[in-house]
Amino acid sequence: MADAFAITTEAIDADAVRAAVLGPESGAVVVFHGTVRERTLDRRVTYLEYEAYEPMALKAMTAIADDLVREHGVAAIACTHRVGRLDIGDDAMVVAVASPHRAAALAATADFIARLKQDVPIWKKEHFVGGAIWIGSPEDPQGEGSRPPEEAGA
Amino acid sequence: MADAFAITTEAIDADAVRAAVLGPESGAVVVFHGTVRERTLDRRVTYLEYEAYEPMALKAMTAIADDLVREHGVAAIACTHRVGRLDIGDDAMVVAVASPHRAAALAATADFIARLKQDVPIWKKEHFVGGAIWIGSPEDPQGEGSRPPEEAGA
Amino acid sequence: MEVEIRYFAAAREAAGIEGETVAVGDDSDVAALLTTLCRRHPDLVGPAASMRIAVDEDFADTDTPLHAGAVVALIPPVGGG
Amino acid sequence: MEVEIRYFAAAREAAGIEGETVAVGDDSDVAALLTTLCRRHPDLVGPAASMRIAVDEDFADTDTPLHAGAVVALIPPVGGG
Repeated sequence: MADAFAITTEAIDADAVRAAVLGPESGAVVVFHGTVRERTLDRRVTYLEYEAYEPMALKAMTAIADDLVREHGVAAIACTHRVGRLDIGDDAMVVAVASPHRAAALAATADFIARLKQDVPIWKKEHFVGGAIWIGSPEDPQGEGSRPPEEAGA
Repeated sequence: MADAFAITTEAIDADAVRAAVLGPESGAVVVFHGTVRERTLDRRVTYLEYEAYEPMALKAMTAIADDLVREHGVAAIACTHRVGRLDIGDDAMVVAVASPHRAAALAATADFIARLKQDVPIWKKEHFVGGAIWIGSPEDPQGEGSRPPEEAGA
Repeated sequence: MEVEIRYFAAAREAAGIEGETVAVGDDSDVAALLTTLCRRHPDLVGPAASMRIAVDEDFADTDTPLHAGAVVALIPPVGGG
Repeated sequence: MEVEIRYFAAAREAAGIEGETVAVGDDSDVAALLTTLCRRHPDLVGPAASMRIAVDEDFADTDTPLHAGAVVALIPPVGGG
Protein backbone atom coordinates (compact mmCIF):
# COMPACT_ATOMS: atom_id res chain seq x y z
CA MET A 1 0.00 0.00 0.00
CA ALA A 2 1.21 3.47 -0.84
CA ASP A 3 2.09 5.95 1.89
CA ALA A 4 -0.92 7.90 3.08
CA PHE A 5 0.86 11.23 2.56
CA ALA A 6 3.32 12.13 -0.15
CA ILE A 7 4.91 15.01 -2.02
CA THR A 8 5.89 14.21 -5.59
CA THR A 9 7.30 15.90 -8.68
CA GLU A 10 5.51 13.38 -10.93
CA ALA A 11 1.89 13.25 -12.12
CA ILE A 12 -0.28 12.12 -9.21
CA ASP A 13 -1.65 8.57 -9.38
CA ALA A 14 -5.14 9.15 -7.95
CA ASP A 15 -5.88 5.42 -7.81
CA ALA A 16 -2.90 4.94 -5.50
CA VAL A 17 -4.15 7.72 -3.20
CA ARG A 18 -7.58 6.07 -3.12
CA ALA A 19 -6.07 2.62 -2.57
CA ALA A 20 -4.34 3.97 0.55
CA VAL A 21 -7.69 4.53 2.29
CA LEU A 22 -9.76 1.52 1.18
CA GLY A 23 -11.10 -0.89 3.77
CA PRO A 24 -14.00 -3.30 4.17
CA GLU A 25 -16.04 -0.95 6.39
CA SER A 26 -15.84 2.03 4.06
CA GLY A 27 -18.96 2.41 1.97
CA ALA A 28 -18.15 5.99 1.02
CA VAL A 29 -14.90 7.10 -0.55
CA VAL A 30 -14.36 10.68 -1.66
CA VAL A 31 -11.50 11.49 -4.01
CA PHE A 32 -10.85 15.19 -4.41
CA HIS A 33 -8.70 16.51 -7.27
CA GLY A 34 -7.33 20.03 -7.04
CA THR A 35 -6.54 20.82 -10.65
CA VAL A 36 -4.73 23.74 -12.25
CA ARG A 37 -7.33 25.86 -13.96
CA GLU A 38 -6.99 28.21 -16.83
CA ARG A 39 -8.25 31.32 -15.17
CA THR A 40 -8.34 32.72 -11.61
CA LEU A 41 -10.17 35.98 -11.09
CA ASP A 42 -9.41 37.88 -14.28
CA ARG A 43 -5.93 36.43 -14.84
CA ARG A 44 -5.17 34.00 -17.65
CA VAL A 45 -2.88 31.41 -16.05
CA THR A 46 0.02 30.09 -18.12
CA TYR A 47 1.48 27.67 -15.56
CA LEU A 48 2.04 27.23 -11.83
CA GLU A 49 5.05 26.44 -9.71
CA TYR A 50 4.56 24.62 -6.43
CA GLU A 51 7.15 24.34 -3.70
CA ALA A 52 7.00 22.47 -0.39
CA TYR A 53 8.91 22.24 2.85
CA GLU A 54 8.58 18.53 2.47
CA PRO A 55 9.24 17.01 5.91
CA MET A 56 7.13 19.63 7.68
CA ALA A 57 4.35 19.38 5.04
CA LEU A 58 4.13 15.60 5.53
CA LYS A 59 4.16 15.99 9.31
CA ALA A 60 1.43 18.66 9.17
CA MET A 61 -0.79 16.63 6.81
CA THR A 62 -0.49 13.61 9.08
CA ALA A 63 -1.43 15.66 12.15
CA ILE A 64 -4.43 17.25 10.42
CA ALA A 65 -5.64 13.85 9.21
CA ASP A 66 -5.28 12.35 12.70
CA ASP A 67 -7.41 15.20 14.08
CA LEU A 68 -10.10 14.78 11.44
CA VAL A 69 -10.28 10.99 11.76
CA ARG A 70 -11.11 11.56 15.43
CA GLU A 71 -13.41 14.52 14.83
CA HIS A 72 -15.48 13.07 11.97
CA GLY A 73 -15.19 9.36 12.67
CA VAL A 74 -13.91 8.65 9.18
CA ALA A 75 -11.79 5.56 8.56
CA ALA A 76 -8.78 6.98 6.73
CA ILE A 77 -7.41 10.03 4.92
CA ALA A 78 -4.63 10.16 2.32
CA CYS A 79 -3.16 13.00 0.30
CA THR A 80 -0.53 13.40 -2.37
CA HIS A 81 0.59 16.89 -3.38
CA ARG A 82 2.60 17.61 -6.47
CA VAL A 83 5.40 20.18 -6.64
CA GLY A 84 7.43 21.73 -9.45
CA ARG A 85 6.00 23.15 -12.65
CA LEU A 86 2.35 22.30 -13.35
CA ASP A 87 0.37 23.09 -16.46
CA ILE A 88 -3.36 23.71 -16.99
CA GLY A 89 -5.28 20.50 -16.29
CA ASP A 90 -2.59 18.92 -14.10
CA ASP A 91 -3.67 17.70 -10.68
CA ALA A 92 -1.83 19.66 -7.98
CA MET A 93 -3.33 17.62 -5.15
CA VAL A 94 -5.43 14.52 -4.66
CA VAL A 95 -7.11 13.86 -1.31
CA ALA A 96 -8.95 10.60 -0.53
CA VAL A 97 -11.21 10.02 2.46
CA ALA A 98 -12.88 6.71 3.29
CA SER A 99 -15.74 6.42 5.75
CA PRO A 100 -18.66 4.19 6.59
CA HIS A 101 -20.95 7.15 5.84
CA ARG A 102 -20.84 9.76 3.13
CA ALA A 103 -21.65 12.88 5.16
CA ALA A 104 -18.56 12.37 7.33
CA ALA A 105 -16.40 11.64 4.29
CA LEU A 106 -17.47 14.85 2.55
CA ALA A 107 -17.10 16.98 5.69
CA ALA A 108 -13.64 15.58 6.44
CA THR A 109 -12.58 16.25 2.83
CA ALA A 110 -13.69 19.89 3.11
CA ASP A 111 -11.93 20.33 6.46
CA PHE A 112 -8.72 18.64 5.31
CA ILE A 113 -8.39 20.95 2.31
CA ALA A 114 -9.23 24.06 4.35
CA ARG A 115 -6.62 23.20 6.96
CA LEU A 116 -4.04 22.25 4.35
CA LYS A 117 -4.48 25.64 2.70
CA GLN A 118 -4.04 27.28 6.10
CA ASP A 119 -1.21 25.39 7.76
CA VAL A 120 0.67 23.05 5.42
CA PRO A 121 3.90 24.61 4.11
CA ILE A 122 3.26 24.35 0.37
CA TRP A 123 3.43 27.38 -1.86
CA LYS A 124 2.02 28.16 -5.26
CA LYS A 125 3.40 30.73 -7.68
CA GLU A 126 0.97 31.59 -10.39
CA HIS A 127 2.46 32.60 -13.71
CA PHE A 128 -0.01 34.52 -15.83
CA VAL A 129 0.06 36.74 -18.89
CA GLY A 130 1.95 39.78 -17.65
CA GLY A 131 3.49 38.52 -14.42
CA ALA A 132 3.74 36.04 -11.58
CA ILE A 133 2.64 36.05 -7.95
CA TRP A 134 2.90 33.89 -4.86
CA ILE A 135 -0.68 32.93 -4.02
CA GLY A 136 -1.69 34.05 -0.53
CA SER A 137 1.06 36.67 -0.34
CA PRO A 138 0.20 40.29 0.54
CA GLU A 139 0.57 41.13 -3.16
CA ASP A 140 -2.03 38.52 -4.13
CA PRO A 141 -5.44 40.16 -4.74
CA GLN A 142 -7.25 36.87 -4.06
CA GLY A 143 -5.37 36.15 -0.85
CA GLU A 144 -5.21 37.67 2.61
CA GLY A 145 -8.89 37.79 3.38
CA SER A 146 -10.06 39.39 0.16
CA ARG A 147 -12.49 36.46 -0.07
CA PRO A 148 -13.43 33.88 2.53
CA PRO A 149 -11.19 30.77 2.55
CA GLU A 150 -14.11 28.38 2.06
CA GLU A 151 -14.80 30.02 -1.29
CA ALA A 152 -11.25 29.71 -2.52
CA GLY A 153 -10.58 27.40 -5.44
CA ALA A 154 -8.60 24.25 -4.98
CA MET B 1 -16.31 11.50 -24.05
CA ALA B 2 -18.47 9.09 -22.05
CA ASP B 3 -22.12 9.81 -21.39
CA ALA B 4 -22.61 11.87 -18.26
CA PHE B 5 -25.13 9.34 -16.87
CA ALA B 6 -25.08 5.60 -17.26
CA ILE B 7 -26.34 2.34 -15.79
CA THR B 8 -24.02 -0.61 -16.26
CA THR B 9 -23.70 -4.26 -15.31
CA GLU B 10 -19.88 -4.03 -15.54
CA ALA B 11 -17.33 -2.71 -13.05
CA ILE B 12 -17.50 1.09 -13.07
CA ASP B 13 -14.65 2.94 -14.75
CA ALA B 14 -14.26 5.87 -12.36
CA ASP B 15 -11.76 7.61 -14.65
CA ALA B 16 -14.37 7.69 -17.40
CA VAL B 17 -16.92 9.24 -15.02
CA ARG B 18 -14.38 11.86 -14.02
CA ALA B 19 -13.38 12.48 -17.65
CA ALA B 20 -17.02 13.30 -18.42
CA VAL B 21 -16.89 16.41 -16.18
CA LEU B 22 -13.41 17.80 -16.82
CA GLY B 23 -13.02 21.27 -18.27
CA PRO B 24 -10.46 24.09 -18.24
CA GLU B 25 -12.33 26.19 -15.67
CA SER B 26 -12.70 23.40 -13.10
CA GLY B 27 -10.10 23.61 -10.39
CA ALA B 28 -12.00 21.27 -8.09
CA VAL B 29 -13.19 17.81 -9.07
CA VAL B 30 -14.87 15.52 -6.54
CA VAL B 31 -15.18 11.82 -7.33
CA PHE B 32 -17.44 9.95 -4.94
CA HIS B 33 -17.39 6.14 -4.79
CA GLY B 34 -20.29 4.35 -3.14
CA THR B 35 -18.81 0.97 -2.33
CA VAL B 36 -20.39 -2.23 -1.05
CA ARG B 37 -19.34 -2.62 2.55
CA GLU B 38 -19.03 -5.71 4.65
CA ARG B 39 -21.38 -4.71 7.40
CA THR B 40 -24.47 -2.51 7.72
CA LEU B 41 -25.91 -2.07 11.20
CA ASP B 42 -25.33 -5.46 12.77
CA ARG B 43 -25.74 -7.48 9.59
CA ARG B 44 -22.84 -9.25 7.88
CA VAL B 45 -23.40 -8.61 4.17
CA THR B 46 -22.65 -11.45 1.74
CA TYR B 47 -23.57 -9.65 -1.50
CA LEU B 48 -25.94 -7.09 -2.95
CA GLU B 49 -28.28 -7.07 -5.91
CA TYR B 50 -29.06 -3.77 -7.59
CA GLU B 51 -31.89 -3.22 -10.04
CA ALA B 52 -32.83 -0.09 -12.00
CA TYR B 53 -35.71 1.23 -14.06
CA GLU B 54 -33.08 2.33 -16.50
CA PRO B 55 -34.71 4.95 -18.75
CA MET B 56 -36.42 6.67 -15.82
CA ALA B 57 -33.27 6.48 -13.68
CA LEU B 58 -31.21 8.17 -16.39
CA LYS B 59 -33.89 10.81 -16.91
CA ALA B 60 -34.11 11.47 -13.15
CA MET B 61 -30.31 11.71 -12.72
CA THR B 62 -30.12 14.18 -15.60
CA ALA B 63 -32.90 16.34 -14.12
CA ILE B 64 -31.30 16.35 -10.65
CA ALA B 65 -27.91 17.28 -12.11
CA ASP B 66 -29.43 20.11 -14.16
CA ASP B 67 -31.04 21.49 -10.99
CA LEU B 68 -27.80 21.28 -9.02
CA VAL B 69 -25.66 22.85 -11.74
CA ARG B 70 -27.98 25.86 -11.55
CA GLU B 71 -28.28 25.84 -7.75
CA HIS B 72 -24.58 25.44 -6.87
CA GLY B 73 -22.95 26.97 -9.94
CA VAL B 74 -20.87 23.87 -10.57
CA ALA B 75 -19.62 23.15 -14.08
CA ALA B 76 -20.73 19.54 -14.61
CA ILE B 77 -22.02 16.41 -12.88
CA ALA B 78 -21.74 12.80 -14.04
CA CYS B 79 -22.82 9.51 -12.50
CA THR B 80 -22.57 5.85 -13.37
CA HIS B 81 -24.54 3.34 -11.32
CA ARG B 82 -23.93 -0.38 -11.48
CA VAL B 83 -26.69 -3.00 -11.35
CA GLY B 84 -26.76 -6.77 -10.95
CA ARG B 85 -24.87 -8.73 -8.34
CA LEU B 86 -22.19 -6.79 -6.45
CA ASP B 87 -19.69 -8.15 -3.97
CA ILE B 88 -17.95 -6.52 -0.99
CA GLY B 89 -15.58 -3.84 -2.23
CA ASP B 90 -17.32 -3.31 -5.58
CA ASP B 91 -18.30 0.23 -6.47
CA ALA B 92 -22.07 0.50 -6.79
CA MET B 93 -21.97 4.12 -7.89
CA VAL B 94 -19.45 6.75 -8.91
CA VAL B 95 -20.42 10.43 -8.99
CA ALA B 96 -18.12 13.14 -10.34
CA VAL B 97 -18.63 16.88 -9.92
CA ALA B 98 -16.41 19.55 -11.43
CA SER B 99 -16.46 23.15 -10.31
CA PRO B 100 -14.29 26.25 -10.24
CA HIS B 101 -14.50 26.12 -6.42
CA ARG B 102 -14.35 23.21 -4.03
CA ALA B 103 -17.15 24.19 -1.62
CA ALA B 104 -19.71 24.11 -4.44
CA ALA B 105 -18.33 20.80 -5.76
CA LEU B 106 -18.61 19.14 -2.34
CA ALA B 107 -22.09 20.54 -1.67
CA ALA B 108 -23.37 19.47 -5.09
CA THR B 109 -21.94 15.97 -4.53
CA ALA B 110 -23.78 15.66 -1.21
CA ASP B 111 -27.03 16.93 -2.71
CA PHE B 112 -26.80 14.73 -5.79
CA ILE B 113 -26.40 11.58 -3.71
CA ALA B 114 -29.18 12.57 -1.29
CA ARG B 115 -31.58 13.21 -4.15
CA LEU B 116 -30.54 10.05 -5.98
CA LYS B 117 -31.31 8.01 -2.87
CA GLN B 118 -34.71 9.73 -2.65
CA ASP B 119 -35.96 9.88 -6.21
CA VAL B 120 -33.96 7.78 -8.67
CA PRO B 121 -35.57 4.38 -9.36
CA ILE B 122 -32.70 2.11 -8.37
CA TRP B 123 -33.15 -0.63 -5.79
CA LYS B 124 -30.74 -2.53 -3.60
CA LYS B 125 -31.38 -5.95 -2.12
CA GLU B 126 -28.98 -6.78 0.65
CA HIS B 127 -28.16 -10.45 1.10
CA PHE B 128 -26.76 -11.17 4.54
CA VAL B 129 -26.14 -14.17 6.74
CA GLY B 130 -29.67 -15.35 7.47
CA GLY B 131 -31.75 -13.49 4.91
CA ALA B 132 -32.20 -10.73 2.36
CA ILE B 133 -34.03 -7.41 2.36
CA TRP B 134 -34.83 -4.58 -0.05
CA ILE B 135 -33.10 -1.53 1.40
CA GLY B 136 -35.55 1.28 2.16
CA SER B 137 -38.55 -1.06 2.26
CA PRO B 138 -40.87 -1.03 5.30
CA GLU B 139 -39.15 -4.25 6.45
CA ASP B 140 -35.73 -2.59 6.39
CA PRO B 141 -34.67 -1.53 9.90
CA GLN B 142 -32.29 1.11 8.51
CA GLY B 143 -34.82 2.57 6.08
CA GLU B 144 -38.04 4.56 6.34
CA GLY B 145 -36.88 7.31 8.60
CA SER B 146 -35.23 5.16 11.24
CA ARG B 147 -32.20 7.37 10.70
CA PRO B 148 -31.92 10.69 8.90
CA PRO B 149 -31.11 10.40 5.18
CA GLU B 150 -27.97 12.52 5.45
CA GLU B 151 -26.53 9.93 7.81
CA ALA B 152 -27.18 7.00 5.49
CA GLY B 153 -24.17 5.24 4.02
CA ALA B 154 -23.54 5.32 0.33
CA MET C 1 -57.68 1.03 -23.49
CA GLU C 2 -54.49 -0.81 -22.63
CA VAL C 3 -51.56 0.32 -20.51
CA GLU C 4 -48.14 -1.24 -19.97
CA ILE C 5 -47.19 -2.15 -16.40
CA ARG C 6 -43.58 -2.46 -15.12
CA TYR C 7 -42.90 -4.08 -11.77
CA PHE C 8 -39.61 -3.48 -9.97
CA ALA C 9 -37.83 -4.85 -6.91
CA ALA C 10 -40.33 -5.81 -4.17
CA ALA C 11 -43.24 -5.08 -6.54
CA ARG C 12 -41.80 -7.51 -9.11
CA GLU C 13 -41.41 -10.18 -6.46
CA ALA C 14 -44.96 -9.61 -5.17
CA ALA C 15 -46.50 -9.67 -8.66
CA GLY C 16 -44.31 -12.56 -9.74
CA ILE C 17 -43.75 -10.95 -13.16
CA GLU C 18 -41.66 -8.12 -14.60
CA GLY C 19 -44.50 -6.51 -16.50
CA GLU C 20 -47.79 -7.01 -18.28
CA THR C 21 -50.35 -5.30 -20.47
CA VAL C 22 -53.58 -4.44 -18.65
CA ALA C 23 -56.94 -3.24 -20.01
CA VAL C 24 -58.54 -0.37 -18.07
CA GLY C 25 -61.56 1.86 -18.59
CA ASP C 26 -60.99 4.92 -20.79
CA ASP C 27 -61.32 7.41 -17.91
CA SER C 28 -59.09 5.48 -15.50
CA ASP C 29 -56.62 7.24 -13.30
CA VAL C 30 -53.66 5.82 -11.37
CA ALA C 31 -55.83 4.94 -8.34
CA ALA C 32 -58.24 2.89 -10.45
CA LEU C 33 -55.36 1.05 -12.09
CA LEU C 34 -53.80 0.24 -8.70
CA THR C 35 -57.09 -1.26 -7.55
CA THR C 36 -57.09 -3.46 -10.66
CA LEU C 37 -53.48 -4.53 -10.14
CA CYS C 38 -53.99 -5.39 -6.46
CA ARG C 39 -57.00 -7.51 -7.44
CA ARG C 40 -54.85 -9.42 -9.99
CA HIS C 41 -51.90 -9.77 -7.60
CA PRO C 42 -53.11 -9.89 -4.00
CA ASP C 43 -49.50 -9.98 -2.71
CA LEU C 44 -49.14 -6.39 -3.97
CA VAL C 45 -51.66 -5.06 -1.44
CA GLY C 46 -49.17 -4.75 1.43
CA PRO C 47 -46.14 -3.37 -0.50
CA ALA C 48 -48.38 -1.03 -2.56
CA ALA C 49 -48.87 1.23 0.47
CA SER C 50 -45.23 2.36 0.38
CA MET C 51 -44.88 2.56 -3.41
CA ARG C 52 -44.85 5.51 -5.75
CA ILE C 53 -46.16 5.33 -9.30
CA ALA C 54 -44.47 6.61 -12.44
CA VAL C 55 -46.38 7.26 -15.65
CA ASP C 56 -44.18 7.51 -18.74
CA GLU C 57 -41.07 7.81 -16.54
CA ASP C 58 -42.31 10.65 -14.33
CA PHE C 59 -43.69 10.32 -10.82
CA ALA C 60 -47.47 10.62 -10.86
CA ASP C 61 -50.23 11.20 -8.30
CA THR C 62 -53.09 8.82 -7.66
CA ASP C 63 -55.44 11.11 -9.62
CA THR C 64 -53.16 11.37 -12.65
CA PRO C 65 -55.25 10.28 -15.66
CA LEU C 66 -53.99 7.46 -17.87
CA HIS C 67 -53.86 7.31 -21.65
CA ALA C 68 -53.76 4.41 -24.08
CA GLY C 69 -50.22 3.00 -24.22
CA ALA C 70 -49.11 4.69 -21.00
CA VAL C 71 -46.15 2.99 -19.34
CA VAL C 72 -46.94 2.70 -15.64
CA ALA C 73 -44.19 1.63 -13.23
CA LEU C 74 -44.61 0.55 -9.61
CA ILE C 75 -41.74 2.14 -7.68
CA PRO C 76 -41.05 0.66 -4.23
CA PRO C 77 -38.86 2.77 -1.92
CA VAL C 78 -35.61 3.34 -3.81
CA GLY C 79 -32.16 2.59 -2.44
CA GLY C 80 -29.46 3.42 -4.94
CA GLY C 81 -26.00 4.72 -4.17
CA MET D 1 25.59 28.50 18.76
CA GLU D 2 24.61 27.82 15.16
CA VAL D 3 21.16 27.28 13.69
CA GLU D 4 20.10 26.14 10.23
CA ILE D 5 17.89 28.47 8.22
CA ARG D 6 15.54 27.36 5.41
CA TYR D 7 14.00 29.93 3.09
CA PHE D 8 10.92 29.10 1.04
CA ALA D 9 8.91 30.73 -1.73
CA ALA D 10 8.89 34.55 -1.39
CA ALA D 11 11.38 34.30 1.50
CA ARG D 12 13.80 32.32 -0.70
CA GLU D 13 13.50 34.89 -3.46
CA ALA D 14 14.02 37.78 -1.01
CA ALA D 15 17.05 36.16 0.65
CA GLY D 16 18.43 34.98 -2.68
CA ILE D 17 19.42 31.61 -1.13
CA GLU D 18 17.66 28.40 -0.10
CA GLY D 19 19.27 28.19 3.29
CA GLU D 20 22.28 29.00 5.40
CA THR D 21 23.91 28.39 8.76
CA VAL D 22 23.75 31.37 11.11
CA ALA D 23 25.54 31.99 14.40
CA VAL D 24 23.35 33.47 17.17
CA GLY D 25 23.78 34.19 20.86
CA ASP D 26 23.13 31.27 23.20
CA ASP D 27 19.94 32.79 24.64
CA SER D 28 18.47 33.82 21.31
CA ASP D 29 14.80 33.40 20.56
CA VAL D 30 12.99 33.51 17.21
CA ALA D 31 12.59 37.29 17.34
CA ALA D 32 16.33 37.84 17.83
CA LEU D 33 17.09 35.50 14.94
CA LEU D 34 14.67 37.33 12.64
CA THR D 35 16.39 40.62 13.42
CA THR D 36 19.70 39.04 12.45
CA LEU D 37 18.26 37.60 9.23
CA CYS D 38 16.67 40.89 8.17
CA ARG D 39 19.99 42.62 8.74
CA ARG D 40 21.74 40.07 6.50
CA HIS D 41 19.01 40.19 3.84
CA PRO D 42 17.33 43.62 3.79
CA ASP D 43 14.81 42.43 1.13
CA LEU D 44 13.33 40.14 3.81
CA VAL D 45 12.09 43.07 5.89
CA GLY D 46 8.85 43.60 3.96
CA PRO D 47 7.85 39.93 3.40
CA ALA D 48 8.84 39.00 6.98
CA ALA D 49 5.77 40.79 8.35
CA SER D 50 3.43 38.18 6.87
CA MET D 51 5.60 35.13 7.54
CA ARG D 52 5.34 32.44 10.18
CA ILE D 53 8.36 30.70 11.61
CA ALA D 54 8.81 26.97 12.11
CA VAL D 55 11.40 25.55 14.48
CA ASP D 56 12.21 21.88 13.90
CA GLU D 57 9.12 21.53 11.65
CA ASP D 58 6.58 23.00 14.09
CA PHE D 59 5.18 26.51 14.00
CA ALA D 60 6.83 28.66 16.67
CA ASP D 61 6.18 32.00 18.34
CA THR D 62 8.54 34.97 18.30
CA ASP D 63 9.56 34.20 21.89
CA THR D 64 10.28 30.51 21.24
CA PRO D 65 13.89 29.89 22.41
CA LEU D 66 16.37 28.40 19.97
CA HIS D 67 18.83 25.60 20.54
CA ALA D 68 22.07 24.68 18.84
CA GLY D 69 21.32 22.90 15.57
CA ALA D 70 17.70 24.06 15.44
CA VAL D 71 16.22 24.05 11.94
CA VAL D 72 14.38 27.33 11.47
CA ALA D 73 12.16 27.81 8.43
CA LEU D 74 10.66 31.05 7.16
CA ILE D 75 7.10 30.25 6.09
CA PRO D 76 5.43 32.84 3.87
CA PRO D 77 1.64 32.55 3.52
CA VAL D 78 0.97 29.05 2.23
CA GLY D 79 -1.13 28.21 -0.79
CA GLY D 80 -1.29 24.49 -1.43
CA GLY D 81 -4.20 22.58 -2.90
